[in-house]
Amino acid sequence: MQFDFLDGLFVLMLATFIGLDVIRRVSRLLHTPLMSLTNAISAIAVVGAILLAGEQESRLSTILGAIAVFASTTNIVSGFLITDRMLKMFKKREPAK
Amino acid sequence: MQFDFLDGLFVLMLATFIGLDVIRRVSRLLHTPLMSLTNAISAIAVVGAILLAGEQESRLSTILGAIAVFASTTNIVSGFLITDRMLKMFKKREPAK
Amino acid sequence: MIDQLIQLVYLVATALFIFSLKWMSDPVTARRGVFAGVGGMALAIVGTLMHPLIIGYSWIVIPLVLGALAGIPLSWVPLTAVPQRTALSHAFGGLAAGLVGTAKYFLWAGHGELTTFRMGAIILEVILGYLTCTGSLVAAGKLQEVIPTRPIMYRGQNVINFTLLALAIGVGGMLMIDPSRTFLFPALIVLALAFGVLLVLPIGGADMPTVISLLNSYAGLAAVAMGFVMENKLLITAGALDGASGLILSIVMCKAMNRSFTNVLFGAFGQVQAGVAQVEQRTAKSATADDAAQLLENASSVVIIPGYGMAVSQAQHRVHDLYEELTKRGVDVKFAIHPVAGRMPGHMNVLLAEAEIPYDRLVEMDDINPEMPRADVALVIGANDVVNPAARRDKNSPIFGMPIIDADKAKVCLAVKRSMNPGFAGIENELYFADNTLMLFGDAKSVIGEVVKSLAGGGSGH
Amino acid sequence: MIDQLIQLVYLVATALFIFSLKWMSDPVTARRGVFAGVGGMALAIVGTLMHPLIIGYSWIVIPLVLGALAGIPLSWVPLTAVPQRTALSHAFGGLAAGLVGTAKYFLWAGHGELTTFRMGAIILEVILGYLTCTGSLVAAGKLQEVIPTRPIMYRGQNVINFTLLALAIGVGGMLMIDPSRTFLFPALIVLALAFGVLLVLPIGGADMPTVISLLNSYAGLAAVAMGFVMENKLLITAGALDGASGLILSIVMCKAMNRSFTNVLFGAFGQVQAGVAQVEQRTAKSATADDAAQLLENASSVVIIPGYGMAVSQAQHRVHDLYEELTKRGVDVKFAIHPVAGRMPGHMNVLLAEAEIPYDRLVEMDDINPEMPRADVALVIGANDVVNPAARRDKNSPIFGMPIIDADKAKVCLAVKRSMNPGFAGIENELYFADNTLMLFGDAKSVIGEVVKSLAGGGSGH
Ligand SMILES: NC(=O)c1ccc[n+]([C@@H]2O[C@H](COP(=O)([O-])OP(=O)(O)OC[C@H]3O[C@@H](n4cnc5c(N)ncnc54)[C@H](OP(=O)(O)O)[C@@H]3O)[C@@H](O)[C@H]2O)c1
Ligand SMILES: NC(=O)c1ccc[n+]([C@@H]2O[C@H](COP(=O)([O-])OP(=O)(O)OC[C@H]3O[C@@H](n4cnc5c(N)ncnc54)[C@H](OP(=O)(O)O)[C@@H]3O)[C@@H](O)[C@H]2O)c1
Repeated sequence: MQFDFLDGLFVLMLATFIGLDVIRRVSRLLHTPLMSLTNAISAIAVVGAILLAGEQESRLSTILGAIAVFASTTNIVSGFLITDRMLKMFKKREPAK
Repeated sequence: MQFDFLDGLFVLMLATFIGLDVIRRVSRLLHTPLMSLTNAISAIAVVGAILLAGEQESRLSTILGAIAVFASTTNIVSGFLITDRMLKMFKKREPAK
Repeated sequence: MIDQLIQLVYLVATALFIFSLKWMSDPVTARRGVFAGVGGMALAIVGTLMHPLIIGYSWIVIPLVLGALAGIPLSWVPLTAVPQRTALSHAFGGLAAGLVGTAKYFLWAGHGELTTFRMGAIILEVILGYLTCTGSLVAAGKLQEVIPTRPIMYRGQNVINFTLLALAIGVGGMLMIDPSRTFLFPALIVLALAFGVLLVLPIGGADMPTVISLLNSYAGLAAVAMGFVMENKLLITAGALDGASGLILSIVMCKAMNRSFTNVLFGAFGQVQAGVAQVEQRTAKSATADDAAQLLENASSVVIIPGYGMAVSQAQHRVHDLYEELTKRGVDVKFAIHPVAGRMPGHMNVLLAEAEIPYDRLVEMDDINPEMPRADVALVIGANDVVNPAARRDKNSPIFGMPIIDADKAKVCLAVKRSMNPGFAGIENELYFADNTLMLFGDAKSVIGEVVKSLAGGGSGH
Repeated sequence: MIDQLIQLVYLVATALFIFSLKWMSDPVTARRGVFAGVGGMALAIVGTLMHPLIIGYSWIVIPLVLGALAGIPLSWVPLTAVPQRTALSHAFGGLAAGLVGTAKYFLWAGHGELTTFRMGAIILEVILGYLTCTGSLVAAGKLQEVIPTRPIMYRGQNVINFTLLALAIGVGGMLMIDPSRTFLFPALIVLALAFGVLLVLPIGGADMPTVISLLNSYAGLAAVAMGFVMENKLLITAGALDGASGLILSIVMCKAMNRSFTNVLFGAFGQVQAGVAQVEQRTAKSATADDAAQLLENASSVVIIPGYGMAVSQAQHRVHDLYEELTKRGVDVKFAIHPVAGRMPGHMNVLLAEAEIPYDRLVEMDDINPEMPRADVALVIGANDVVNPAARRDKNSPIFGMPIIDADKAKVCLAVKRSMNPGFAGIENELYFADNTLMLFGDAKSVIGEVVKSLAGGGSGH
């Protein structure tokens, strides 16, 4: 794998620019769903957890990995579901009225 | 050097997100200076030109590099200067009036 | 080849996450945002499963399925419990990051593969991960009122906290110098866990939303650190998006409360002014539901200002009935939403949306305030601090400078609450004693219910 | 170590470029944006000069100095010549990209170091670079009127263009398969150069702003391709910013003209309707400068709508005098800025800023239109298409659907132009025949000058 610190830093900088810009423009109306959506996205840690649990390099790493997979999946599933549940409630006035 | 196509693509994607977002929010008032500013920034090609002219790997590459350095520097200098000249003109009403 | 494919999948996943958040800028596209987020996460998982070094899937698939099963009921919580669910979820996220960092450390230490760079990234990941984990647990406990919600303070707590932090940094530094001292690593974990608890414990329950948001940001940063550990750009990007989100939401909250981060973290707000309320003895005018119904139906424009009390009493459906009754009579009804009304950002919006009130009737503070003087009736439902004129007038008030909704400027102000007790900030509210204010005492749900009944019961309700 | 330092410098340079464009979002911070851009560029150059493979500086420093010297006078051009200067500058940028690609190709081909990936990136860079170079030269020539500005069309031109493009792609493909066929490379260059010329030649001079903007975008993409060739993230990022800018400006222009990209590139607009103007013979009412002065000074609100004619006659300073005279008399004067008034985006803003008109008096189309019915006088100065009500009414007009400024809705409309000739789109303008429109025939600069004189000459100018 080709990776060095500055590569990572470069990506981090660009992603931070995007993150700050994008979030700043999220509608205030949706700040609660935003919290649960980013909560679900932060469970991206599942990527590292899956690798640990799958590579099975040592018993410790496998078990810790499996626990981490469990914890993150819980986050992902509940986070996305609850966000969608909240968003479904937001409705515009029906034009008929 | 560690670099592969997908690394580049990743950076390109993030930069495009940033570019489209940032430019879309440039004040309409300033579209002409924006044109000359990005014109100056596009002269970033100077980086490649300097390397060619400095590494002097072959006569052809050195000469082409030197021409490219000349062309981009012209761009940089005139682009930034004219942008600044235009921007200096933009003034708010003096509160005294 | 397979490596390139994985990178490509990660790239698409990253783009989907960005679109996911972009689409949250508008309620019309917001659900599409959730689908993009789900798609991004699915791709991230599938891409990872393709990794050639994975030798067995049982340790992956079983916890994956169990986690999904555990996640489903967690998404059924009532909307009032969303803050504690989010906190709990952050605890899981922090734990996952911490565990991955721990496992990586012992693996690499075993093979002698720990460069200073890797060690540094792991230390950051582990500290942030475990701190988020315990901090979020305490926050969830306070919100669920399992742990006392009042600020738990004791002498020298800041000294202890900073000592802990300094110790953690010291241990981390020693590990950076010689990563093979594996006995130090558990110490680091314990310090991080303890720091998380002690950081959140002294903060009052009502400040938890800001704390949760900050912890969200930490969880994001832990993912970024994990990205550096695992050399993975997807983790870095998603983590950064998350970190930005937590940071910005905390800033929004602090600004709307006119407070600073330090004040939230170390200020123990919500306790200091406990005794102030009883200083002066004045009387407020009170009215009946019938009076209120009459006022409302004769108004041509009504602004409803909901607050935490509406959330507590779950009055939003009654409020919806009221909205319908008034709209039917041709009254122009708007909702004025203060950015920190309730107990989490956007709290009122979600509740009113749940009650099927069209979101184009919800108006933000800055947009409604210029209109307030033209409103016939301002109906305050369980809100207190967010309509306290002391924020505008009284330099000595702890909320001075906080932007508020100008309910006092409407021609008549009706205020629904159970008593003259203060709200979250613990200070008295001038508004209730103003000449043009009428109090409607009682639980918000039943008071609004009576008003609706009075309206529906024909004419002026007699 | 030095490599890491260079990467760090590049990282900071990238951040500065992003801030540079961010700060352009507001005139207050815009100049800071230029400094950030200069700083970013300086760091990029310094970082590159530190590169360990550089063995001599004379071939760098001499062209650097010469280029800077050549750049200074190029920045003195009058504001009306900004479009052609920008085009010329793009030609230089494209040339630089093309040359770097060419040199890299021959170097790598000599050492047998051409992977398919590198070859692909070089082909993209070279095609985009040389195409931008000649295309921009033609555009500059048309704008400077060295080359005929009318669309130069001939039978089968699209066939020829596409054949050229297909050939270039074919040659590129052959090079990808076997990069050692060096004899094909010059062919690729020639094809790209020719394609650039033939692409722009058939487009009318007045469409050049859109073309320039597109070429700006191509120059950015060439830099991105160079970034892939040189394995440099700074080039990729800066190129992407540039590409985005060109793209968005072109879209803004196309939208404001209600046209599509294909229509601009292949439509040869501005020629087709050449004969339409003379169809009907009607008379317009004309007025003198004194009449205009009287109308203006008795108005309480005046909206000035400048267009290309103001730019041509350099009337902005007279307009400033008029603004001063009227403001002095308590008249509320605003400027209505159409997004494509003039010949480049933001053209009017720069001219009015040059004449020291405060930019908070410049109002965008969408913001001024609701106010137009309340304006006493709309003063159209050398604008035509952007105030043509046919865009709203006449389904058959080529500009139907283009958003316009509603000059016809003001109580009185004064229009300054030299004749009844049509503007850029070549179509007649109903506005001039409307009952409430008065024409002020003559060169904008002298007409406005007379109006100002009449105003200054005391009272109603008699
Ligand atoms: N939204 C956020 O993100 C966030 C985050 C952190 C802090 N905060 C803080 O939370 C506060 C929010 O202000 P707010 O005006 O919404 O709430 P508040 O100031 O806490 O006032 C709520 C009021 O509702 C009344 N109430 C409680 N239960 C009720 C019931 N069942 N029926 C009727 N009324 C009831 C209470 O009075 P009675 O007891 O007399 O009924 C109380 O005065 C602000 O100070 C803000 O700074 C918000
Ligand atoms: N801004 C951009 O980025 C851009 C880009 C591409 C295309 N365009 C196009 O350019 C057009 C711009 O519209 P516009 O209303 O500004 O201009 P216009 O429609 O081209 O009209 C300009 C008018 O100014 C008059 N004029 C010329 N010289 C004059 C002088 N010396 N004194 C007084 N009047 C003079 C002309 O009439 P007389 O000959 O009778 O004097 C002409 O009718 C639009 O059609 C737009 O689509 C703009």
